[in-house]
Amino acid sequence: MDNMTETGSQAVVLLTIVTENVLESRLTRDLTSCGAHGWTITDARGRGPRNRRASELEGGNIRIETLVSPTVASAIMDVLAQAYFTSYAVTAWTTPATVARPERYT
Amino acid sequence: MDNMTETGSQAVVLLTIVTENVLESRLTRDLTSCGAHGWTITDARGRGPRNRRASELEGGNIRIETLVSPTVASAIMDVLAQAYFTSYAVTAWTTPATVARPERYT
Amino acid sequence: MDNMTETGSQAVVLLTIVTENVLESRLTRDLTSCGAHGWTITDARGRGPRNRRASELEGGNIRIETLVSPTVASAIMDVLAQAYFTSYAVTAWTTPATVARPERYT
Amino acid sequence: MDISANLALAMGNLTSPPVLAFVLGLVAVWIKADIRLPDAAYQAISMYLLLAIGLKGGVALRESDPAEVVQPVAITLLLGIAIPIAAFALLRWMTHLGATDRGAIAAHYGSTSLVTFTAALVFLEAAKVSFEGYVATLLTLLEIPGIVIGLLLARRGQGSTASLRASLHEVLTSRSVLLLAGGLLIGAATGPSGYSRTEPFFGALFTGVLTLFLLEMGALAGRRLPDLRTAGAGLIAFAVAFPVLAGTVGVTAGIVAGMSLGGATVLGVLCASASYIAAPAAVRLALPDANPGYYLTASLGITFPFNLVIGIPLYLVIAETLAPLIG
Amino acid sequence: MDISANLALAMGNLTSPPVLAFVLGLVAVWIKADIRLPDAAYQAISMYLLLAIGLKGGVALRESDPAEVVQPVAITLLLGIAIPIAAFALLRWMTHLGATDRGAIAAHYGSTSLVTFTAALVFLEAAKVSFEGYVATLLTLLEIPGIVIGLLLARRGQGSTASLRASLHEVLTSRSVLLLAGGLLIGAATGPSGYSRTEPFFGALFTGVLTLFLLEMGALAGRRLPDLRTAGAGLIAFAVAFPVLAGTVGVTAGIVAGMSLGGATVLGVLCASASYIAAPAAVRLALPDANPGYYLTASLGITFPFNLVIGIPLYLVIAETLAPLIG
Amino acid sequence: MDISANLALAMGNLTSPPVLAFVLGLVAVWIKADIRLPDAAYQAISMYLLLAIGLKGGVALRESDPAEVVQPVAITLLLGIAIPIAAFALLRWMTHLGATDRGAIAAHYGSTSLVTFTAALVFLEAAKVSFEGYVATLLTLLEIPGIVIGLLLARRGQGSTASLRASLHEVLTSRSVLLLAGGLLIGAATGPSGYSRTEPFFGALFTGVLTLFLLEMGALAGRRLPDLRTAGAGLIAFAVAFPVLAGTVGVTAGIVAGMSLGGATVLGVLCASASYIAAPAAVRLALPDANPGYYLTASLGITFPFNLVIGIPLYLVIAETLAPLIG
Ligand SMILES: Nc1ncnc2c1ncn2[C@@H]1O[C@H](COP(=O)(O)O)[C@@H](O)[C@H]1O
Ligand SMILES: Nc1ncnc2c1ncn2[C@@H]1O[C@H](COP(=O)(O)O)[C@@H](O)[C@H]1O
Ligand SMILES: Nc1ncnc2c1ncn2[C@@H]1O[C@H](COP(=O)(O)O)[C@@H](O)[C@H]1O
Ligand code: NA
Ligand code: NA
Ligand code: NA
Repeated sequence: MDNMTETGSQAVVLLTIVTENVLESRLTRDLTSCGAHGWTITDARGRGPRNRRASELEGGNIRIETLVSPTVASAIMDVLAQAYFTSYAVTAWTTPATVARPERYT
Repeated sequence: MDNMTETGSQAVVLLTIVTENVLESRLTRDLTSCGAHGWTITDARGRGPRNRRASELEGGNIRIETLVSPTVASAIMDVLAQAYFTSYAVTAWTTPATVARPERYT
Repeated sequence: MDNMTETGSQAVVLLTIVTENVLESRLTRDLTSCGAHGWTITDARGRGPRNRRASELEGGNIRIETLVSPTVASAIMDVLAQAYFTSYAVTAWTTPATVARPERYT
Repeated sequence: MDISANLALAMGNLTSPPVLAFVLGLVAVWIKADIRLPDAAYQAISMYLLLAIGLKGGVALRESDPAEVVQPVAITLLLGIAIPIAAFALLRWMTHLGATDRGAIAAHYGSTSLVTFTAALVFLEAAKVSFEGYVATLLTLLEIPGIVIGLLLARRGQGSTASLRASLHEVLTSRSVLLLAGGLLIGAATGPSGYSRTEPFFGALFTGVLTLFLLEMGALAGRRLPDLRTAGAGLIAFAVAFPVLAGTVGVTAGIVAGMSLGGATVLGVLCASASYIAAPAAVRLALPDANPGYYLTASLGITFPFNLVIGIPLYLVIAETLAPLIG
Repeated sequence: MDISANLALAMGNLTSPPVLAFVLGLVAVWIKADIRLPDAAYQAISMYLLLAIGLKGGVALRESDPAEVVQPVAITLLLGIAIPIAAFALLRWMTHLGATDRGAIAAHYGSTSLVTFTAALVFLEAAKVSFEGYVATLLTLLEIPGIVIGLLLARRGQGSTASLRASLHEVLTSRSVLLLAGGLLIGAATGPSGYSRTEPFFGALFTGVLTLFLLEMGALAGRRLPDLRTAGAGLIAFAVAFPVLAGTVGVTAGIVAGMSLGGATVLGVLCASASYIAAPAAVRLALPDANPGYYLTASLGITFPFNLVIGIPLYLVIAETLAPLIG
Repeated sequence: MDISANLALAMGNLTSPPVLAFVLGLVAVWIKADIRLPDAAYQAISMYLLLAIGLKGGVALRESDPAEVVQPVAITLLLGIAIPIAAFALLRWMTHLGATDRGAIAAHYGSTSLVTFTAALVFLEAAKVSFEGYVATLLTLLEIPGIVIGLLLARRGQGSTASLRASLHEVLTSRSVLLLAGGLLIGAATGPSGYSRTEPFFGALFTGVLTLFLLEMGALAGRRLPDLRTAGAGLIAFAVAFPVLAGTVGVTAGIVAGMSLGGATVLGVLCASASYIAAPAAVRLALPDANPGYYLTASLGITFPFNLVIGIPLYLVIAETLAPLIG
């Protein structure tokens, strides 16, 4: 496990965003412009306190995971709060993560 | 990241449950009655130490994530232990999480 | 939540690996031989800093989660570093996790 | 006008497999049964329907006399602009909704519904009423302008148009537009001989596949019905009255443009039907604050079943009634 | 009774594409090859098969003389109650299993198998043996009661019936019941003329689609075979003997009820076959402590292939033998 | 040799629905539109195509005179060994790639492409040129050896063969091999009478389903085009020249082996086309350091469209030209 850094200067967090699938391309554009170097998407479905949206017609939610530096995570959260939270179904959280080859993600 | 609380009075944990897909509606009913306000489901497949079930015929597992307060997580865990662990294929774990807009989940 | 151990002698971590789907059977064999007793797989798609692979033709990535002891996690990470990192698209990270019935996973 | 013949038509429509499958989907939601198609199958089938309609329309377009097509095309484009404006205005009068919600609804009613169109073709074929092959061209033409106008109406006076432009790009390059337009071009290029080898797939299976698809649409519409309570009486009235109005205008326009009875009926159906594939996605992106509880409930929960069950035969009756008066 | 004709029948069955595809699926599992359909395709195809069977049956039901249908329906309902009870009793005698496992197995054998039924229709059509159109009605009727009786037998003397009631609701509103019953109603409502337009999809494609589906079923059955070791000789014997017994009873009942040779054969197949779609899900929910290693291995790993390869032609031979004695 | 007839052939190919759908897929990628089939539909359709080709070929094989089949089979196996070796050598001369990348590419060109083969059959049927039914057997035979030789060439002199053996096992038990070979066996066992009942599904729908599939292939090929920049002129030249070369060799071999005009054309197509289903997966596992930017771009981005649009009619013209000289 030599190639894994503990939380330090190169710390990485795992940011997970669950949202309406119609937002996929718009949101990944935003991730890139905030400084994320990659992401992983799975198709999902769900229920939440808000639950008002149209994308059900097209099959549900997406769940995006991105390993980023805390600064980038914070920038993405700001974008979410500004451009998505009021109008779209979004749930977002971060988890601490220890990642192999952290230089790829920060 | 102003709109994210650190682990405090409104702390949220991420509870993940992997189980047989025939249990979907029953389990989400139980989540609601334990106090969860939402969840996200993805279809999954897997292998485990138990590995005895019928749902393979219908295509595998589901993976349910729910952001809840530690108290609710504990209540759900109790239900799992009581009503699911002995008879069904279930794996469940919690991860610490920092969530945007925590008031939506607790 | 009596049936959940805090991080102690039986500590469990959640190791997540995102990689090309053509590696599924090879990688699960490696997981078993490193001492993992189970895993959960979901189909995924993604973008990363490397982004050179053929499996796109066959539909993308897989996302493998395995709850294991830190020792097993470390062994798996070593195998990944040795046999996968240079040639394949792989992202891997660990998250702390508190699991019900930890004896099933260690 | 022969009333008993019209009744027979309506009954034939009501007992056709696609309409009955739609009802089965509604019933399934009602008794809380899960009858939905897997998402991948739903996507694949809608791609099939779009391509099949496009292909068939393209083959027919190639066989058409260009002179004969010009007028219907021009009038369709006009209707594509007029209908959403009319809807927007009427909604102000009939409901208390704000400009955003009214624009969102106008975008849906200004565009058109592939499945309703398809059901109309199946109905006319079963009723042995012929129609012009180029109607699929009209469908394609009518899909986009209404959405654009609706979005513009909703955003009049608002600043940013950046996300509007992005949304329009997404609409224009959406799968449904591409498959319909692409199918038309392929059909026109390959002609009847090329098409004939794909006919067992794109032609013969069509009604059966549509039946399966309408099962799913019934479930989708059924899930919208609980929202009727919050939609308000004005919106419900609009969702029934506007299709009849727009359908009558469409039928009239078709007759004026020299189309056959069947063709005018189809143009009526196109005008009367509201989009629930292209428009909702575009509206969700461009008008995030519009409430899907209004626009989806109206278009998918009310207008779609209304047209499927009552509207389609009604527009044929209207065409039969108006044709001798106008033609 | 002409032995060589029967041998020809059996061979014709063995070399039919659906049965061969089933064998290919078995072989694929054996050589560890991945030949499985994507889950969405599997779901979509089983919905297609259910709806197609229902539709065709409904059309035929409408054409049937009600008087002619009453007896077979009544006798089928009786069999739906008697068969699971017989299975439960026989299992006590042939195996060491407890009440829960025996009830679970009885639920499977009391219900019936869509795919076996379908293969039987394909076999009879190929063998040019006619049968009553309303047999799909009997399939629908036989699906539920057996499950209910099996669950009740397993739970006799146990307290809570709450989860039993929930399970029953899930069975009654399950996709397979809804599609079969819905298809029957649609078919009966639309009649031959409505159906004819969907026939290229629901009729002509049927055998081909079934072939693809049986490939998958072969793989599913193959994955069950390793469990044979733990199942025990008694259960294996049951899984072969019970279908023959129940099949003979079903054939006899069919002849007594005045059905044709083909119809009696189909009723025999319905009685002989075990459910592996509706029953496993219901049993998993209502009897979580029953071991799928028993009920799935018996129904899917043994009885299903047995019926497909040997049972179906055998029940026809039995019908041919018994008809002159009884009729 | 009638030039205008050949031009007509080429135009007929260019305006066939499958080829036009391929172009539509390319265009969709170009304008950044999402036109892709859901993954499950893609998988299900490719299983359908493989099984359908296998079945039809098996039925034809059964009807063939064994003596007539021996020579083409032997010569196909020879070509399966010679072509990847030739590709490997030629690549050394035409490009600067290392042994690993050249072996990877050789594995692709040594194997063959189901979809190109299928498009060739559709083309020949439309052009009313007959061919031997057993060509599907040749397809199956040609799929594996090329991959094996390519992998061996890439690994000459390298130590471990363990992962090579594992990769070979994965190739031999891959879904495409199993479905093709299984389909052949089923077809041969069931014969024309058994097949006829599945013909509406596996036969009549074939061209239509292929059209839908080529839409997706167009999108996949289009996504490879940006890599052309890094591929280098040598590789691009190879990806066009090698198919013509291998195609001519294949056509010649077919004529020498006594095949008809159509049959020789198909053998040419098999030799000229490069795998993009079985080979990429095998190469990715066995030669992880080979760059998909080379092997996929060449096989899927250049050779596949080249064959589809130009190659297929070209090989027929070559066959027509060479037949009188050799035969
Ligand atoms: N408590 C929760 N835990 C996990 N996922 C959630 C939770 N609440 C909402 N979600 C997910 O976030 C999506 C949007 O939620 P909402 O904005 O409330 O509609 C839902 O569809 C769920 O997939
Ligand atoms: N160690 C593990 N890590 C991750 N997922 C697991 C693990 N063990 C079991 N699972 C998941 O939990 C499901 C049920 O496990 P089991 O109850 O042992 O059959 C499996 O199908 C896996 O999806
Ligand atoms: N920063 C990241 N966060 C989450 N997933 C990632 C990240 N970078 C790469 N991935 C995933 O890992 C896969 C392989 O990455 P790569 O090796 O860079 O091609 C990608 O396809 C993504 O699914
Ligand atoms: Na309209
Ligand atoms: Na039975
Ligand atoms: Na080749």
